[in-house]
Amino acid sequence: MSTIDPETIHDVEGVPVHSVHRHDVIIVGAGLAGMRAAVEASDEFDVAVLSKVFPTRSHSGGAQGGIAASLANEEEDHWEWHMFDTVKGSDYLGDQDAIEIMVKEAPVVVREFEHYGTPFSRTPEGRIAQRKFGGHTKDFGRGGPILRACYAADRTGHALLHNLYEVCIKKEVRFYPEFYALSLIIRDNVCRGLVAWDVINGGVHVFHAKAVMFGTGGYGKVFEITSNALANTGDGLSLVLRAGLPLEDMEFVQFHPTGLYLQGILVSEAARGEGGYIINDKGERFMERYAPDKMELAPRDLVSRSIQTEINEGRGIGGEAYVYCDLRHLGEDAIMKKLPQIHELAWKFLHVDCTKEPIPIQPTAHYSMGGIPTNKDAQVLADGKERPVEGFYAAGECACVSVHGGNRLGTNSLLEASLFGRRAGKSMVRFLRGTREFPELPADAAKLAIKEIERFLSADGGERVADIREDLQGKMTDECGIFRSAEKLEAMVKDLGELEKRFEKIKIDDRSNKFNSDLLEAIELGHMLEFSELIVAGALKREESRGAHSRTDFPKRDDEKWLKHTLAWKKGDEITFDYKPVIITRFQPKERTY
Amino acid sequence: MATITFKINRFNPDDERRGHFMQKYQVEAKKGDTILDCLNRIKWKQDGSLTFRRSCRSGICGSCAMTIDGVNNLACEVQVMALKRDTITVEPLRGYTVIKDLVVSLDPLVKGMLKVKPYMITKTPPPTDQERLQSPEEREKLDGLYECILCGSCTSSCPSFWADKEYIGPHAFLKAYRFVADTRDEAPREHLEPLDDKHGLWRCHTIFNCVEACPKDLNPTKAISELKKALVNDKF
Amino acid sequence: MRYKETVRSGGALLWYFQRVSGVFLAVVLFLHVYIIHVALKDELTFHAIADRVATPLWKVIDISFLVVALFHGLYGAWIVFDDYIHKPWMRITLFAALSIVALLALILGILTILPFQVGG
Amino acid sequence: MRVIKHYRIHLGTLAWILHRLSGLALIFYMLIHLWVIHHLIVGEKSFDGVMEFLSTPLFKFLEIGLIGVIMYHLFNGLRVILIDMGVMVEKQKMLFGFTVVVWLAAWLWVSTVMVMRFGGLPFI
Ligand SMILES: Cc1cc2nc3c(=O)[nH]c(=O)nc-3n(C[C@H](O)[C@H](O)[C@H](O)COP(=O)(O)OP(=O)(O)OC[C@H]3O[C@@H](n4cnc5c(N)ncnc54)[C@H](O)[C@@H]3O)c2cc1C
Ligand code: HEM
Ligand code: SF4
Ligand code: F3S
Ligand code: FES
Repeated sequence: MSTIDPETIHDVEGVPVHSVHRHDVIIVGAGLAGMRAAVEASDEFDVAVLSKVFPTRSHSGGAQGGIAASLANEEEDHWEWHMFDTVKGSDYLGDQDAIEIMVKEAPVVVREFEHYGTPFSRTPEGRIAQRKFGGHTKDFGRGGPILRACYAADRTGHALLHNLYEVCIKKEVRFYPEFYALSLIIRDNVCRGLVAWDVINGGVHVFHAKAVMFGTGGYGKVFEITSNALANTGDGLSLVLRAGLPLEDMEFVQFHPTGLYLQGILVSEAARGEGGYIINDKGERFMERYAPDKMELAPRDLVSRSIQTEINEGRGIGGEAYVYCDLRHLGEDAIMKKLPQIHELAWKFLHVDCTKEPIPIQPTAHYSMGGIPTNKDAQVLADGKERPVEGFYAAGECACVSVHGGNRLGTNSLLEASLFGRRAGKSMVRFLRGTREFPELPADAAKLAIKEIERFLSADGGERVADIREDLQGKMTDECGIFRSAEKLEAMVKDLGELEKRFEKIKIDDRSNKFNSDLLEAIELGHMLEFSELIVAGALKREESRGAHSRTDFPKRDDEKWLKHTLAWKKGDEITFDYKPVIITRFQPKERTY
Repeated sequence: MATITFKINRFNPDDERRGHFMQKYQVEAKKGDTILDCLNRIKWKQDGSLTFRRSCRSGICGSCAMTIDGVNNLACEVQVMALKRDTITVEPLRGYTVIKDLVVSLDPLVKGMLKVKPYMITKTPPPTDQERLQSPEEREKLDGLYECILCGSCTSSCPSFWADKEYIGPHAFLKAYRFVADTRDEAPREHLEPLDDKHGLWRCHTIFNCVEACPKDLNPTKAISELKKALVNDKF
Repeated sequence: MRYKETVRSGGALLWYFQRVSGVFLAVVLFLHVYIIHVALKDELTFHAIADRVATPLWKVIDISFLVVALFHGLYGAWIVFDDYIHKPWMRITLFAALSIVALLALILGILTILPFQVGG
Repeated sequence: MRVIKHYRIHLGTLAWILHRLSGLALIFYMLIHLWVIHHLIVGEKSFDGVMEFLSTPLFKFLEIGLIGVIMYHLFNGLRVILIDMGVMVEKQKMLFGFTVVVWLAAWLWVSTVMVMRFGGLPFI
């Protein structure tokens, strides 16, 4: 293996290649996970953060509700309670050793944010204020809902994200904003850096590092209706796949019951919490058929499934794919006082005044529980089980430790992203203290990436990228969405094959190097097609219903056969599977009833 | 459903001789469609080379700020129907260097912000295993300050910025005041001093364009007036 | 992205003075306009003006009016130039020009106000 | 490069442009005014001569305009100072409205008095 020499990289057939950048640590992703790791590692080492969007544009900023921690500022709380709720919420698929670490360290992480300057809302005593959130309870589920979600009004993610950016500025973290990671450089199980595309100026850059971390976020965009940003295309996942590494539990995708019709933008749980009704075309509060006790306040996955059933059985409004969330009976005063954000969202994005009209809503793809398998120190696992890849880390929504198992509790993901981001930072520092040398860079490090760029820049078929993407999103929603069955999933496997064939024949309108978003959308579609296969294949294999994964042909949870994590690789066109046991320490699986 | 004509100010960096030009597109828009939806539709169905930034499409990331019918706003927050027009003009934010079409360089925005030390400065170590205390009233002072999404609409609308590209800018003033107003920050002077600069506060002529432009309904001018008072008091 | 100290020229006190002088001018100017155009019963003649300017109090008021107005006005003009003129040599030229105008106007004004004596 | 041809002129922009223009106009006027009154020291004849020349209806008319400009700069200046003091920053449009009303009222008052004393304008 020869070392790459900046002098020897030249323009390759019209694609400019730029010199090599060297940093001790290179982090891809400037969301909560990425920037929290940067903050941790930058005291001792030279850290660079790459992000395809400007750091504060990361999707962590969209989170509204809060970040969970058993601070007990408002009422009695214990990490054991938080742990129980998380384990139960995960439908017992979460690894309990990782969950234990998370709930124990949560107060530390949240208080650290406060010390950095996050403008949390406050209790009258001046402590961090906490609110209720779905699934978080007192006394191992025996008490009622608990005040556990720490919040900054309804802009918690925004407050945390901007705060982290500020701390990164203070610590002089080097940012490469609008750089798009194209491929990982992993040889002999050692991660040596990565290749990225400079979005603004165009050009392939090689980043040489002793440690690389991924915090690339979720992939909601493979679904038609999603609460996720347009940038959430899960690139990191297929980069990992392409490097020959596995992904874990990809079949678990969370759908939030209340997304604005067609937009998917999230209407927070507060709408139902404050007493909003959900009604179908006939004006029925149909939740009384599905959850007569809790009605609209039943857990997310159940409400989502109920709404989808109504829609599927033709009781959507006017037969369309939406139902109403009706707030009118709450009165204008209460709406404006308690739910101003919802009023604003409905007005700005649907032109609906929710004091006078009901809000059209439909379930929306929200969160991906699965991802890159890591251990508790955020090291990426080469075999998905034990053996880490040297110098490669991941945290946040793109990773799977797995603390969310089959279903994530609200406010646990901001926690996971920052907490495991922090752990990744710490563990990189430990790693770097021991290594002084940069690993060797292979001479062909950038070859694949350049090939990919060249292929797309010269793509001249007849298919529009957007058409293929829309078909993918529509089909994934129909055939691999809230309700799944062998029949639908098999159809989806076939559809994916066809979509991939069409993808070979795409056409690109924009052939320039500078800010070519046409090119990026093509690359992103490539990623989405790639890991979608794993979502579908994993869902097809998993013949049970657990958490967010709901099979109409296997409606029961099956602990005997399926209390295990899915690991999947892609070798060529083949998908290979392996499974690993769930780590159970304190709480034995029980039936999940609310 | 209505057919809307979009007049978009375009610029292709690979064809600088052509410079900036207006291009027209026709889009079918229905109730609920935002400007961003229409731009996406143009990009996805008609012309893939049309370039703009976007991500969250819910008005929180700050990517899609642009000038819509002569006023800065977020494309994803403006309802096409609410404009009640059949021709809509879309241009890149004024005052920044255009990279391509509606994409502008945000360097001046970041530079302005970096000048005011945009982070909390503390001298005493925080209490262990506890948060710093801050009463709800003290916290309330940060409302209207911390919500800024760094979209750049305000600074791009400010005639003082049009005249001076090194003007620190209302977004950075807002940021500075966010820390000056925070009871936990122990060095308000360090945020204030950089503002006493020839590209700083005194360039603000209370024009209020920034307030009119801010899509998050924040009030940079209010922060500016507080900062001016604080700085002058500091000098005496 | 490193924080870099910029050369600073301040401006706080000048800014403040522009406000204080504005308020002062508002009072005096209003008085000025009132006395000349509203309160004055007769024609605007030499005597009418001369009698007033001759009293020591009016002398002080008028001279401070003059100084403050000149400062406010010409510094105001500088603010405008400062916004739009960025070439160093033009800035220096304009600054010099404003200073000279200020000086000349000041001399002319003082020469006008000082000579009047009560009864003279 | 100037890309945008139009940026909507909000009230605040209007107020600022007018303030700038009126300020600059006032400097101009102030300098002329200084030259005019310097005739005081040249002698009674000279001054009254100039004053007579300036008493033609045309100049009276211009003077009324001038008063308007002064009054605008004065009241808008006070408005700016109030805003800098943090008064009504959140209700700046209302403050601008007040400013305009006070400005027009003051202008109307002074000019009526002037016109009355002049014995009415030729065309009134
Ligand atoms: C509407 C909404 C509301 C939510 N509310 C809550 C809540 O109240 N509480 C809660 O706990 N969780 C909530 N979540 C979930 C939570 O926000 C996310 O799971 C979490 O923020 C993920 O953080 P992250 O750092 O992993 O990723 P992100 O914040 O998504 O960041 C991903 C980063 O990776 C970068 N990136 C991706 N691909 C590439 C590439 N190829 N090259 C370069 N850079 C790349 C992106 O630019 C970005 O900077 C919500 C989610 C949504 C969508
Ligand atoms: C009558 C009372 C006056 C008041 C209350 C007043 C107030 C002000 C204020 C507050 C400013 C600062 C505006 C800013 O920074 O945006 C200003 C600017 C200015 N003033 Fe005055 N002023 C008065 C009289 C005058 C006079 C008599 C002149 C002329 C000789 C004058 C000329 C100017 C000029 C040229 C500016 C700069 C304009 C600008 O910055 O846009 N002013 N005035
Ligand atoms: S203050 Fe408003 S307009 Fe300015 S950057 Fe922040 S959010 Fe955008
Ligand atoms: S528009 Fe500009 S001049 Fe001041 S009030 Fe706002 S910063
Ligand atoms: S796309 Fe994020 S603010 Fe418009």
